[in-house]
Amino acid sequence: MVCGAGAPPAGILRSVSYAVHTEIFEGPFDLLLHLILKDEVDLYEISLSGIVDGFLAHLDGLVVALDLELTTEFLVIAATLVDLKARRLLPGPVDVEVDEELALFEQRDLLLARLIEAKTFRDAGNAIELLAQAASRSLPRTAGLEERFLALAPDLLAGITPADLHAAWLRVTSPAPPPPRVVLDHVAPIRVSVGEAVDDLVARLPGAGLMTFRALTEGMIDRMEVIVRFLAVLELYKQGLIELGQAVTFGDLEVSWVGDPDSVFAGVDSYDG
Amino acid sequence: MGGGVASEAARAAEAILMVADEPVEPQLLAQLLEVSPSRVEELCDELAATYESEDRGFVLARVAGGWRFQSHPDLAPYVERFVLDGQPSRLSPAALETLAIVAYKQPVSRAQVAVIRGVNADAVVRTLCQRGYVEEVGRDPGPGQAVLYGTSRLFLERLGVDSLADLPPLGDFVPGPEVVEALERGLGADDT
Amino acid sequence: MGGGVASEAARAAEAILMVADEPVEPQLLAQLLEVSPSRVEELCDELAATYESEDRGFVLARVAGGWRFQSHPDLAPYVERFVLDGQPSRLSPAALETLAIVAYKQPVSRAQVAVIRGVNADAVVRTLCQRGYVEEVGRDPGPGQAVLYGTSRLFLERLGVDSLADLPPLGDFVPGPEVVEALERGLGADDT
Repeated sequence: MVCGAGAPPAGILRSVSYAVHTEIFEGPFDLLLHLILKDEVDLYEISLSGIVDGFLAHLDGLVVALDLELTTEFLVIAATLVDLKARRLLPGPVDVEVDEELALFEQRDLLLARLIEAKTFRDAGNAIELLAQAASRSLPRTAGLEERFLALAPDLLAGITPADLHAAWLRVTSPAPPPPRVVLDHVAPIRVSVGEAVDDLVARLPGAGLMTFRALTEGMIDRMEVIVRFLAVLELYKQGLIELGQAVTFGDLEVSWVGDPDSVFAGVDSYDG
Repeated sequence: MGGGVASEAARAAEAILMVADEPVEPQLLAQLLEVSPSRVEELCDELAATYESEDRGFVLARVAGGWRFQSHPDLAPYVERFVLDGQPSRLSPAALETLAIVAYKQPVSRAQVAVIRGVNADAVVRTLCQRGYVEEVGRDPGPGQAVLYGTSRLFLERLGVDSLADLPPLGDFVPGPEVVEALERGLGADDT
Repeated sequence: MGGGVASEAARAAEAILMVADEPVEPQLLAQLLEVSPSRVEELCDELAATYESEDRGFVLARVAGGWRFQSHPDLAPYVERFVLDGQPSRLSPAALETLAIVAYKQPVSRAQVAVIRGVNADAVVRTLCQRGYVEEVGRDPGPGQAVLYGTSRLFLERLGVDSLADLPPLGDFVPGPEVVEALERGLGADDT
């Protein structure tokens, strides 16, 4: 799980270990619910940045064997969270695009609605288990017919031949028809990974002075690529390797390298999308 | 138990229920006993009340749309010692959540379950089918004709409820204002 | 019913006998109830007398060295009607598939049948056992010691063949990976 050679300094290692790594979450809502509602925390101590950090940290932990669908769902939610966080960090005069702002609020409300739905069904599932547990204290009578009535019972095999039995066997064991495939050949594959983006930044930033995020994403067309690049920037910031600044509200995000040039970056693996 | 006819019908109901291996629907009992279904309900209610007042070790219960004999829940410790097979193993939280979605949203496709849960639901739905709690109940008429799932009779039996209407309403589980507030706050919804 | 201890033991006996599929030996009951075998005989005699004096539709009978609940002989006409009218008269396609799996894959556990069919098969296997087409042939040596089933002599007779070798050969069954895994694991419970 460590990119690069040699043991990273202890300080960096510590900064990338999170409690959430120890739990396995069934999907992004599960994780997000946990982060927001854990320990029944005081409502007013919940911080969006804490949640975003936890979410991103968990993303780091989810490196292997993730299916595309799941990773995408995580990424979309991470992007929404990061968007929300960025907006919150930078309050100020509203000369932003109103459409953009509205779209963001819509996304947040959608996320909120889905979280409430996820929590509802999780609690309903717990209630179902309680019902089942209570019911399991009683067992049903299943003894069935007494022998003297069995002779009366219709012969269920009447009219059934060995060939019928064989046909039933073939029916149940023949492979199911292949699921319909969506042909994606015409869609250009997206190949981005936070790990690669981090590697690229680590190569470019030291000695480059102040760079804008805009410059770092120049030439990128795909929205996912920009998101991943942003996640990589946050990752480096989290590890204290870069400083972030912004001269004016909603101005360009400025990135500068402050890390020890020799420090080995630890922590991000690829999630190829 | 009253005299004559009522008694004969009640006794016949007891005899039939004793040899049945799943809940017997009142309509079938009515047909076999040659009384009305509502009379069957009365008879069974009376029998159940009698066993209870006599403090019997078994009960007559209304489960999954029918009547069945079952052991009294008080005596679970004895019955568990007797039954070797053991109880079916518990469902994972993911399976329970999926089961709840199917129970309350049926008929529902795997894709719809996946949207609510945010993760692919194929494996969990397959497990629930193998356990017999969930079954195919139809096909979506729209394009793709997705398989639609619903809960089974076994599901009702395992929960000890008579019908889906006896499940607690879903509204009971919608998070209260404090949780919603926490979620809103968690997503920074307060500073709009 | 008497008070205190006797009552608890009697109730526990009723609960166990209600869920038992076979006559229960007094020695086993004595062990489960933590009373002496002779006390068990007394308890069961008392229960049987109570049911008789209350004119119940069922009796507690001493059969094949054990005690069991059964329908009252008086009510046989009703039970016969139930057998003729209330039970399926032919195997459903699902039941036939289950029977085919047991026939071709024996010895096989219920969980393995469920994996191959993709749905729970417990009720069907139980019915096939009660009708004598399928029987227990052993226990899985692995953890859980699942009961293994095979087909019976009656099955061969009713199908009109001399031995399993006379069934049409299997052909090429290419099971999916989850089926192979389940069969190899021997299968206790499978959770997702």
